[in-house]
Amino acid sequence: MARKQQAELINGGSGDSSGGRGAPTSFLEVRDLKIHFPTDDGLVKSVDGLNFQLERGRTLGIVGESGSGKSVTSLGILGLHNRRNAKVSGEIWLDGTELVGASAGRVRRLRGQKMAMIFQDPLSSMHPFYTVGSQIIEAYRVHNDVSKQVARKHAIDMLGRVGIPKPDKRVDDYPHQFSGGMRQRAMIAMALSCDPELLIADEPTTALDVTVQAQILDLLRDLQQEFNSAIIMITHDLGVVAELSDDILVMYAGRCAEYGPVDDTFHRPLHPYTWGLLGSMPRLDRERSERLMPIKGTPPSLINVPRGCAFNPRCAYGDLNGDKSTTERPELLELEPGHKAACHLPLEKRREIWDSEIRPKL
Amino acid sequence: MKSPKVVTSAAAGLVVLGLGLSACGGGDDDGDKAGGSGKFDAGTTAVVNPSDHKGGVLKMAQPDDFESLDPANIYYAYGLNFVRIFSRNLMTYTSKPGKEGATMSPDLAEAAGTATDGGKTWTYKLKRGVKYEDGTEIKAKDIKYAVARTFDREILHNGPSYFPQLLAAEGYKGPFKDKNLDNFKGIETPDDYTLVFKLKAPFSEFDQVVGFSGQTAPVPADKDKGVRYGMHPVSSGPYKLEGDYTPKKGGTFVRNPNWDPATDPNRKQLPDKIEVQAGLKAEEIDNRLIAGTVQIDLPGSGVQAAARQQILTNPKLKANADNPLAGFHWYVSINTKSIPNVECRKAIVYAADRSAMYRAYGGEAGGEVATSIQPPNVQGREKGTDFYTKADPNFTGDPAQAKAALAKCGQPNGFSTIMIYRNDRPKEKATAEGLKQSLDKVGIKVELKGYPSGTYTNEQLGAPKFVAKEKVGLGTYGWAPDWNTGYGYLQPLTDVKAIVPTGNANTEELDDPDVNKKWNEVVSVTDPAGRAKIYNEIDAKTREQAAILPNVYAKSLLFRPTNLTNVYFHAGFGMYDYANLGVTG
Amino acid sequence: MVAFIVRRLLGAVGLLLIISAVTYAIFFLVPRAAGVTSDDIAGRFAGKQPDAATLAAIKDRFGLDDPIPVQYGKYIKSIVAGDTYDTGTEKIDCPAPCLGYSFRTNQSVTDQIVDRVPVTMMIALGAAVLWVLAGVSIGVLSALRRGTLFDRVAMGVALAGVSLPVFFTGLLSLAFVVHRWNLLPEVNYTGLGDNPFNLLLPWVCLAFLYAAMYARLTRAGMLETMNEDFIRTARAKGLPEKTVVVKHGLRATLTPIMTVFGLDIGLLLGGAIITERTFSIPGLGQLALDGVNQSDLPVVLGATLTAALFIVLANLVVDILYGVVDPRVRHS
Amino acid sequence: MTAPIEVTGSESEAQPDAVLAGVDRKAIEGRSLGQIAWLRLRRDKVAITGGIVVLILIVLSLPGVTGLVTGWFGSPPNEFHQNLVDATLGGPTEPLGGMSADHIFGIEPINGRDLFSRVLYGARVSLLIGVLATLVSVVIGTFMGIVAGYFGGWVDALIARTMDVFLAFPLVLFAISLVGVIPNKLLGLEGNNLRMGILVFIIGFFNWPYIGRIIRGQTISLREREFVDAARSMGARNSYILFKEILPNLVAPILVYSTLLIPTNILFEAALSFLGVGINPPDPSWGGMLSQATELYSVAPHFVIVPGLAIFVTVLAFNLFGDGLRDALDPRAR
Repeated sequence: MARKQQAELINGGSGDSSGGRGAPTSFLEVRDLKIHFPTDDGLVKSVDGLNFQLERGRTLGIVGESGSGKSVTSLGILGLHNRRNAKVSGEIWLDGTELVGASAGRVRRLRGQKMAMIFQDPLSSMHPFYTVGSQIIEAYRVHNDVSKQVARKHAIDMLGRVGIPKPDKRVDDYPHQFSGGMRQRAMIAMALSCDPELLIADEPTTALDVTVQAQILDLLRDLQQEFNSAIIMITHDLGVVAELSDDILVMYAGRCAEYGPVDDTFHRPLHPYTWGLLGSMPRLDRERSERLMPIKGTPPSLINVPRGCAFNPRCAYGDLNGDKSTTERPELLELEPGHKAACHLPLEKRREIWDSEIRPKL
Repeated sequence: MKSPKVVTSAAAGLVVLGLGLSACGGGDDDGDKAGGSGKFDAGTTAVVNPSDHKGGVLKMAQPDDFESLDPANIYYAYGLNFVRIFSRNLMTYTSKPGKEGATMSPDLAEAAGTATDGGKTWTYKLKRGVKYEDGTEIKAKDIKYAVARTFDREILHNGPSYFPQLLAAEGYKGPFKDKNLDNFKGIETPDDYTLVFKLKAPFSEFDQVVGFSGQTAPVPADKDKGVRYGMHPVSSGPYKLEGDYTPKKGGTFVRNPNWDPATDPNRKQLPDKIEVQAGLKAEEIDNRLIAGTVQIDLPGSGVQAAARQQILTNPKLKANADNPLAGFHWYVSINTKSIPNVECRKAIVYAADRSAMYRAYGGEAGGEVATSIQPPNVQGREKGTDFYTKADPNFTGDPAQAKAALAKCGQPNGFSTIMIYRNDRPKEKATAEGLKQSLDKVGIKVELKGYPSGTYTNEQLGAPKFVAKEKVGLGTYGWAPDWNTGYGYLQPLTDVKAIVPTGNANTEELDDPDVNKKWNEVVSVTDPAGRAKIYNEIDAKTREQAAILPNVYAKSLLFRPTNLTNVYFHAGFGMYDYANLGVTG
Repeated sequence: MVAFIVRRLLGAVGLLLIISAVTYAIFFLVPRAAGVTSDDIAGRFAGKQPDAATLAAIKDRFGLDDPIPVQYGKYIKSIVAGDTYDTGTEKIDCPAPCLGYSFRTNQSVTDQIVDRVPVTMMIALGAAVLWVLAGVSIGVLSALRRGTLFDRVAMGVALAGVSLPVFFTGLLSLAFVVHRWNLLPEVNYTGLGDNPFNLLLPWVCLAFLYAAMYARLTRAGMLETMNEDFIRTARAKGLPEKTVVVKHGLRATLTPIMTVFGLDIGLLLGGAIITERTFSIPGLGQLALDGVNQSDLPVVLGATLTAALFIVLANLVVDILYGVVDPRVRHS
Repeated sequence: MTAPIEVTGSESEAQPDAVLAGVDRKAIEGRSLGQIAWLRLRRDKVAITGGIVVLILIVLSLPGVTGLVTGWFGSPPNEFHQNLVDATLGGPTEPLGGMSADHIFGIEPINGRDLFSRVLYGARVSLLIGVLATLVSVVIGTFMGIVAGYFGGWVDALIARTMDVFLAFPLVLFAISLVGVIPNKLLGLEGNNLRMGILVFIIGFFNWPYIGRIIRGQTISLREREFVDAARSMGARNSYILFKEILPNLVAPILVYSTLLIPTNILFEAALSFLGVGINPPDPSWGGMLSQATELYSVAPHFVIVPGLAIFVTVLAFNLFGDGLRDALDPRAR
């Protein structure tokens, strides 16, 4: 079952350009998504041609440095970009409905009901002036024609399900009266209040300490089993991805750098950027004498994306390709079943570098 | 400027003309013009709309409020004018248009006071049967009590302080602190209808002291509420308060049935009611005057800029306006201590741009170019001759003479001095700017500094200590006399004895032996004409000393609504006489 | 909540005490330093040409020769406990809060202030209604339509508005609207009995300035709020845009603006000096200004303290309201 | 009363999109903040216009220039032209306030002084007082703000309370009463120099809390930043951290709020002059002219319009430039 779905993903994602191939078969399918922001300083290409698919009950992890376009993508799926200052193109198919071209009202009605989002910082993401309960009630009632009492019962119910003790009391508390973990649970309760089929979690655990992190991840996993939702997990924490995701999508400069099943990608990464990400991940089992291998340099400008391979200025191996790195943009190619990467380096060379230079240091 | 003569002769005509007019208005033909109305300035010399029509409501308004309605606690002329509707004095100003208005007539007294003991004792006999509003008769002790009250400056601090200064009552503290009236030795009341005032020294114009203010208006001792007496003063005149007077709001006066017109030739009782509204914006009062819904602008200093323009440019409105000399002379005092050299002072007078200073007061509708210090309404005043300047609206100064005087002063390149003025009075500011501009031309550098009018006469120009410390050389000043004689006008301004630490009116700090001698002698001169002659000499001497730079005799622009009757300009108060008005319709 | 209010109240009283002490010190010490003597001060009360005995009597009565701290102590005492006042024939109680008697008019300063408060209040409140309505709605619309013609024009006018002082717009409207074109009657308002619509012109002039400021503030605040995470959350829940803007955006935007409003209205209630002077309206500001011009210390002091009281009170009310609106403040 | 409010509110607007902040920084990487600001400012035509007007005003106010310009277009500011004035009404005899080739802005009522040159000389007073008072506010406000923000605790509490007291004072009243009691000579200054000194002091001294609050807030956020921690951990003294580490990072907000405080202070000066406590005559000031105009607007409405417009244009120009500068220095705020 899992294999089959992976195959579908691979097939669907292999084509790179131009949408309009008719209704998709996947639950969620993103085709050539571009999200550009015109500014005084130039056009910011936050997402520049992204493709992926996702089925119900599955989890996709999107990783990348800040500014790589992860969050912009998720907001794009939910249609939360202001159409006045964001140019969105491409296709987003959710359960047979195309969202990019859909009316704002249509997308709004889907938001919160069919697709929901858990945000990074639950304190700033909840309105400070309203009780947690009222914010959940509001989310529920906007999509369900029920009385306040019913909605309140539902809210208490939801709070209980996400593991908040004494939910009938805490329902009347304000967000600032919750602890960080509890707040994130409440946030999740709010997102799940209408049983969404697609759940996007944007760095759901970044602000939390480790023990709470684990609890929240467990919770998400349990809930996924219960609701059979599709989950997109956005994070820069590869550990979270490894634990929760089925597939992984590495983003760099608004594009997909590497894509594949989580095991393949972790154990045989095919992109120097992924190597960098793995190298900069601290691990308990690592010897102390060994040093982290951070990626040198800073993420590129999204206005003047480096010519050729966007990663080339920071790539230790870019020189091996001669001019190609700076003149030609590498295509995303399926190099192993279900495992794609966009890199000019010959596949053999990459495997060699991985095996000899990178892996031993991890 | 090159040929001052041409300018002078041309302007001289104007001045003569102007003087001719004021001489005409001076009282020679009072009465003849009674009945004249609907002409510009008619009310300045005659009664406009004379009428005996009774009834109606007379409405008066003011932007601020009286200092008090306690007749003894008022100094402003308009307040003293107004309280005549409900209070009678021993003596009072004669209710006549023209110069006669500045003279005193008996009021509660049967006749003017008789002086004995070389002018040190003044005796008044009371009319019999004159009553308060409650019907009780007014007796001599009531007036004695009223005068005794004025000794307590702590309680009645607004009114004049002539009685404590003049009367021989050493150590007396007033009836509030010393309940036994017998301890007040300044007045004796041998019977219920006789008052004998005992003075420390001879004083020839005691009738004026008694008559110009409300301080001899009788006060029943049992109704006296001290400071609060002004809320409901007891009436002895044609009107009485209905309820209390509310400061900053106003009050209503109704006929006093116990007032007997037979005893009172100076007041009338025509309207049914007189309503006073305080706190009405000055511009709004003007609007209502023109609309006829308010008849009297109480302060009596004339309309505001907007109405002024409206009236002067509209012949119909102008016909209902009067433009009399208000009694003030606005001049510039030249301090003789800060600028001790008379030649330097003369240089200032020579250089002064009289035209600019005249225009600062609003041209011909605002004033008349001044020659003497005493304005024309002062009894016996003579125009005099100009010293170092020309009373000419077009005279812009004589820089050549000024330079010559500077050379004689030993300061051929000029000198620096400070000129102060009241910064909330635009006209004084304009005067100061005009003078500075002309003095700068001859090298006299003037620095201008404005001060609030609230403190100006007590703490700046009126405080010799301040003047010395800040080296003030020039200051704008104006004076209207307590009563219209040369003594009332000039003594406080020129007598060395008048120099006081605060509230000094001799702002030039003139200490001229000749002038001082004349002041010592004049109080014993019994003949008014003889006194007037000496006053005129003092006037001239002061200007010869270049201690005062004359500017303008102020004229006010008063509007009389057509429904106002018996209206005329009263020389004593410098505005319409409020005690004789009536309304039609 | 009660503890919160009590704490704020105590703070307000303390603030007032400090202000009164500083005010007292400045108004008494600075003139002294500049050479004004107690005789001069007594002279202001005494009127024309006072003699030494009069001055002595007045100094004695007001304790002008006492040390400043003693005078200040008496002043505060009479505010708290009242005072009695000897008229000569009887003793009058000056009940608390007794601010003494005017040097010029001998009237109770408290009475004078009580007289003027309604006038200033009418000016301030009338204008406030206009500027809050106009300023906030324009600010919100501008923020929601950022970059549109409406936004540009509104913000242009608003920037012009904050550059136009009331004494300019006021005089201009008096010169033309009232005097040249006779469109409106003379501004004349002296107390509660008068027609408040006589104040239309001052309202409009004052409100124009403040509306401009509030439009700018509201727009900025709204833009900031609409970028808050919780607005994104509200949208992510699928709430209609109207609910997002009004219930989530506006409420958060208006809370800080309430603080600014508290300060503004407090300042104005203490005396809209410029407006009152421009239109010659006898309010608190004019009273204070007259007091300054006449060196009427008790009036100036009283008016200053009243003004400070209004500011402190307004801030207190805002603080408490803030506690009501924002649960975080209430619970801290 | 009204003016200082402007700078109290959080005028700095929010970022359009959280993403952009990060992006922007990177997009313009490699250029100094000053260069970036200049690039942005140059694109902002409105702000540049404001800046040019301000520049022209400043140039016109330079001692040599004012005389030269008024020599071409007007007459000396204190020269009377009473032949052009109606002696009785006080207004100019010619229509339009006496505007002519000789007097391009018309003439003053009463004494007929040339309005153009008086407005120009008035600009010098307004600008000088506005700028110097701002300087005073900025110096005091920055110092207090940094100290309060950096040290926190009771120091912060004390300074915050002090600011409260200042903000609760009826400023205008205070200023009027204080100006009224100053002696003729003080600290070696006299005449209008002393007067201007006092005005600068009062306006500057009472406005510092507005700057102080902003700087305090900025300091608090800077205090937590890495480079401060770094300096602290290396044992740097507080004064070093305050003035060598934090202060340089406050230059941008100080610059912006100074630019925005100048027009506020110009308005304040005009208000004080309007209330009669400005500089002494015959030196012209805009507020002083308007104060005179309260008596004369019926005969000479241009006497309201001309100085009023001068205030308006100057203040607007500063505001436009200040707004633009803020946008340029703080890309999030637009």
